[in-house]
Amino acid sequence: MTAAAAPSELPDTSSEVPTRPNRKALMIKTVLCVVGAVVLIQMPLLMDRSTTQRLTQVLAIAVAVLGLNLLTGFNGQISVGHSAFMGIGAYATAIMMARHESPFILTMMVAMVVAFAVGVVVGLPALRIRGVYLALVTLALAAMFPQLVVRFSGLTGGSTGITLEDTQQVTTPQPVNDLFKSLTGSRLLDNQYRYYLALVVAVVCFVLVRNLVKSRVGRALIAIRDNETPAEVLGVNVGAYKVATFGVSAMLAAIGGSLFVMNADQAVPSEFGIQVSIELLTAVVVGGVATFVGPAVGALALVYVSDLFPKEHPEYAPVLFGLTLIVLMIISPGGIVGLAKQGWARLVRSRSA
Amino acid sequence: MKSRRGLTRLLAVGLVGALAAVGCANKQDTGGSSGGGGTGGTAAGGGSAFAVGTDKCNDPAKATAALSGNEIKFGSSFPQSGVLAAFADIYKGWDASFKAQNASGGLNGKQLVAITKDDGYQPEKTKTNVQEMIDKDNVFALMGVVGTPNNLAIRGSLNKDCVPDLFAATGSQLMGNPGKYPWVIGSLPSYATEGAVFASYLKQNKPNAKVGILRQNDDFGEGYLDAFKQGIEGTGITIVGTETYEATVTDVASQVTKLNGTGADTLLLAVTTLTCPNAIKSVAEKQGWNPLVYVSATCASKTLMGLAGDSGKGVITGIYLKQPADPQWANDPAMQKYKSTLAAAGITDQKEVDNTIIAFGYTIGDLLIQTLQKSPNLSRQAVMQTAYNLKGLTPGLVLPGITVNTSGSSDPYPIEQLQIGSWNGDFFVPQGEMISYEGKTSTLVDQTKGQN
Amino acid sequence: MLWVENLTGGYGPVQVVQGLSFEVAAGEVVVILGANGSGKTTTLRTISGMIHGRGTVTFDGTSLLGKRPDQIVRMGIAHVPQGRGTITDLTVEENLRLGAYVRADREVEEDIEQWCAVFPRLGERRDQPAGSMSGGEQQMLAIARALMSKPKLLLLDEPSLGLAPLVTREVFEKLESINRETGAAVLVVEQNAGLALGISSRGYVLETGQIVAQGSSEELSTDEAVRQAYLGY
Amino acid sequence: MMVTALLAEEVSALTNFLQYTFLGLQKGAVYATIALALVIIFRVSGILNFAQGEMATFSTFITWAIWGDGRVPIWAALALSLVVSFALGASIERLVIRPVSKKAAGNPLPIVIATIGLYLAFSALAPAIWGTDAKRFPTLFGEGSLSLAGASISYQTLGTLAVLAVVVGLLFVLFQKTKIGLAMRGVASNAESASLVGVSVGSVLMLGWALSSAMGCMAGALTANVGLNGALMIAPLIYAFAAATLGGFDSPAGAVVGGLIVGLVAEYSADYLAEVPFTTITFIGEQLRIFPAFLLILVVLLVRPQGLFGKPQVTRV
Repeated sequence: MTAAAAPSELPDTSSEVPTRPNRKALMIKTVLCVVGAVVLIQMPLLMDRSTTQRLTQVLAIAVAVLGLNLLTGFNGQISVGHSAFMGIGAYATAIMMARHESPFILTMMVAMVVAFAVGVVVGLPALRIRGVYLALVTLALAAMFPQLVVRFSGLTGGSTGITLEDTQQVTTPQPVNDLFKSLTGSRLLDNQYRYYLALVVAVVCFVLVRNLVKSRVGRALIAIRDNETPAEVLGVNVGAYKVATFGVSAMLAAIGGSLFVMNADQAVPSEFGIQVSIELLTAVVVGGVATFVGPAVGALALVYVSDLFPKEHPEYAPVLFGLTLIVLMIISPGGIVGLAKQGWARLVRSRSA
Repeated sequence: MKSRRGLTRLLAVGLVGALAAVGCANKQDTGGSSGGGGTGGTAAGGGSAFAVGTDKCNDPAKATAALSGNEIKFGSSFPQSGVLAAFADIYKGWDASFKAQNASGGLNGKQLVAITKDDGYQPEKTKTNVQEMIDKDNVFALMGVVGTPNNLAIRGSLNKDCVPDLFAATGSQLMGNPGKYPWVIGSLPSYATEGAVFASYLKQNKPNAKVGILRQNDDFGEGYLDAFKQGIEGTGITIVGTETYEATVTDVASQVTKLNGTGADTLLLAVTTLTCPNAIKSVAEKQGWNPLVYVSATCASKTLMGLAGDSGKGVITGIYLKQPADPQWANDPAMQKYKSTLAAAGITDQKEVDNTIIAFGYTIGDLLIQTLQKSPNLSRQAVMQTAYNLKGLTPGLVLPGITVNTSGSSDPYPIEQLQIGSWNGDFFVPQGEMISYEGKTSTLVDQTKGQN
Repeated sequence: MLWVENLTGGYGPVQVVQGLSFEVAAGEVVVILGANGSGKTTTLRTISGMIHGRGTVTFDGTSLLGKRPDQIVRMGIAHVPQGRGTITDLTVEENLRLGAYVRADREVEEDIEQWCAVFPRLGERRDQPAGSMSGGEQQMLAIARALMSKPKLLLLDEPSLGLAPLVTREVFEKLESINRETGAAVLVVEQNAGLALGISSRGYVLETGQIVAQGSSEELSTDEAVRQAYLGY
Repeated sequence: MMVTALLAEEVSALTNFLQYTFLGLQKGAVYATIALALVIIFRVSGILNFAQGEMATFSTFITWAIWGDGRVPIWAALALSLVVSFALGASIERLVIRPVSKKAAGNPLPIVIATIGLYLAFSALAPAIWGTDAKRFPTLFGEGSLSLAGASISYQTLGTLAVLAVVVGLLFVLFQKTKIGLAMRGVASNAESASLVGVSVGSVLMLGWALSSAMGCMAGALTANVGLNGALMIAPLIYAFAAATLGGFDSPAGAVVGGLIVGLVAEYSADYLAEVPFTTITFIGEQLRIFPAFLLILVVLLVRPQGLFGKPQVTRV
């Protein structure tokens, strides 16, 4: 399943390159996809568990960023409140798993439904409130979420949060373990299982979003982003689309939150504050706005950015991160994917020449 | 910044180490005498030792294997960047004690090594850091990991890895649950102990106190409240008002205004960081109101009390460490050793030497070394078991009369004795006797709280 | 005075103007005729530094290319953009005052009085937000504001756009008298050839970014192609 | 007897009300100052400066460093720091914002991210340079307070309100009475037309950032007497965003009114709503102090999407 799905996620690095498709480019793409899929699948088997855990974290964040990218990148609505939707997903999962021993997938579905509903409600003002004002309404949501968690500490565990006990955590189901053992001869460790679970969820989300954006609906979203009035004239129900996009986007963020808790075994309010909203937005742009690979690249950058800076003076790491962001925006407002596209275009041109 | 909400809580954790103490008198006290905390020391003595089992471990053999090679590696994760980086100073303290030990031949011929990683106070990051240190760096144990949620984040997987998480830098009462999480032990006097100690003090000195409480709206503030309520049960002491504030805010003027309206003659300020001086100043601004003010021990640093200026004079708190800046201890052997240890580690700046966070780090460093020395062998299981069966240690800069005793689930907290001190503008002057809750803290704590 | 040779310019990779050459002498009124999309606006915007161009553009012997709009204004070129560009949040008087932004002399107040006299409507509405006025009034204001900088050359981008015929006529009459009285040269781009040729001495015809005809205004008025394309008879 | 008791209760309720009002106004004045700084940049360039708060914190550290625990009089230190902050704001526009805007070609997101980059950099810079322990910062107006109907109003509160009045006055003079102020308003309304009459838009934007930065420095100095550390402006910035939204993001007057309203509403709601609506249940209380302020904003925006004082306009972001 992952092997089949992964390739369709990758080729888009090049989808907007203004060169005619040629055989060589197609071949490079196919090779890249196959390599990518193999790498994604082999990763946890080759790496130690802290790396596996970080990669699972990347997948969780990538899904949330994917959601924000759908809203901001494709539909033009800036949200600084997605940490709250991620938090809703996280807490739905944490509460259900810790208090009711619910299976993870069920908690994720509940998270999706709740977040979609909240997303629609939050999206409603978008019918009337635009631009910067809407962004700031979502900021309010982000500011309030951790406070609400603390306010209802009976349910949420307050500021200490909820930590899953060993017995409540997501572990490799026996049949899966048996199957894996018969195939490879070794046990599938819990963190490896979690990685694959996150990978499957992420790939499904990416594929669905990609199909959505490539469809008639997606064209409507983009039309609304580029200019609402003509879109309306063309018969697009702008309001319904905007609100629904908000809901779907919130839902994806909540899935990210669920995966986050599955990986961290813990939900703490401080990990779903404004700062996280800002990080998600950063990941959208750093990866590449309105691209399909962008969210994954952005999430990867977010999780691994601290490794890029010298360890001797960790107190200066955020300074360097900030400056890096600025320099990236000066070099390539299209983010890392934008940068890669430029390189790719050059490569294809030189190869096919 | 991600952890703004946790910031003050973290500061709380770290600054407990900033307890300033001056012993002008009362050196005759020992752990046994107390105003109401019961007799200390007995719980720790005798009986069967607490055992740390290895049957839940992924690799039990690894947990019981004696350490080979010529070094003992300790890993630690704490915030090293941003606003919270002040707590990196804890590490400076225990690392200095490591260096001194290494200079004198190490421990059983092995050199002590510290490996640290920055987690920015994000529990998720702490977890990854810790796994990395266990898997890649092959650390023997964890030491001085900072933060309540951060230690909660790792304790579950440590049950399977069976790697000790020693003397976690948090005063959360949640750290004392060895029945379920035997691989984690805290280090600071818990907030609950402090709340109970203040109740004891009032019973003796102000039996009809009308108490107003200002507390941070989280488990830190709650720890004080619950224990204090228990402590005043059946006494003439009444709580006339309780106000809360959010950890993200330092200005509590309106809460203080409300407490002023309740007619309280005593205030329990379960606050931390910048809220300490601000609350103290707000109280002083109210004309005609001069309540007895107790601040959290996390406020007891020269930096924070200094910010309160003259308003801070007469404010009391619970203390347990000798303050390096205090001339009282100039000739004290423990203090001299502290100063020479820091100097040997290259820490000579007076501000750093006087920094009570470093003094706290030094004290838990010494506590760790003594624990290792007491351990029958250097296996993870043996060391962890030793940590939960400590008897009569007086590590680092603890005040005379304080001894570290632990005894598994019945007494999981290393330090449970405090003395009330009154701020004179430079340091806290001890008042009365050492108040001991030795072996009693676990009775103040509802371990099911916050544990789902 | 203004010398344009082989000018190429446009937005991004699209070159709207492709190798234009023309000139405007001091005190002269010159018209550039062209249909929508022929490159008229791009030409003016390139001259006033709003977009980058290549080729040669000199004003009194100094090259304009690469200079910022505000620097070009200081050299004596005022540009009344298409759609008038009045600053709608400011009052009429503030618009005029801002028009004198580049001047350092003390006669700004007198000039404001003068232009309010020339355009009596502006005088009546001095303290009203410019956005509250009619299209014709805003066009007058835009011209007056441009003149407040005491330009040697006035660039006008389709002053007739969106105005009623009577109002348009009034605008052109004012332009003619301004040219006469201040001696400022005027370069106007227009679709309304009749009025524009009426006040100009020379003209150019622009199609898809290139000059396809030029001559005196009389010659152009009688040119068959021009008549069919721009005069409608 | 009972009457006196009732009367006493009323008096004390009034006293409390006044007390909360003063506290709300003081906080509101700080929010208003930061909101003004946000609005100035937004008006001239359409940019939401997420780094406003952290820049202000950094400026306050500079003030603190110059002050040097009394080595230099605080007002002199502040004056010097205002100049430094002014220059800092101008350089940020020139070195960061302008290149990014040029490249972004109308897309607001890269600029948003650039301001987030600034936010990250400044938030870490001050603690990295000067250490993470809280610093003592003097009150600009001295300790002490006046008594009014039993409530105390501190010199700091009075001074903060006075500073806000002076800032508003100076801005009024700048915008309404000076040529450069006229140019700034021109750029805010129609940058292209302003450039066509000879206004250097770049210089105006630089000036806008410089002014905002200086105002942040002022706001920081008004707040830092609670103790200065890297977290100084995190909460005030959120409230300032709320204030600017409420007032209308393109209206300086709105920022001031919005700031004061948000300050008061946050104060009153925490103190009154905690007990009023449901007898035993604390509903809003301290935890959700920010909630009523944002609820108010939502309601206002639904009625007037452009904020109280804002002009209806096309979408900018």
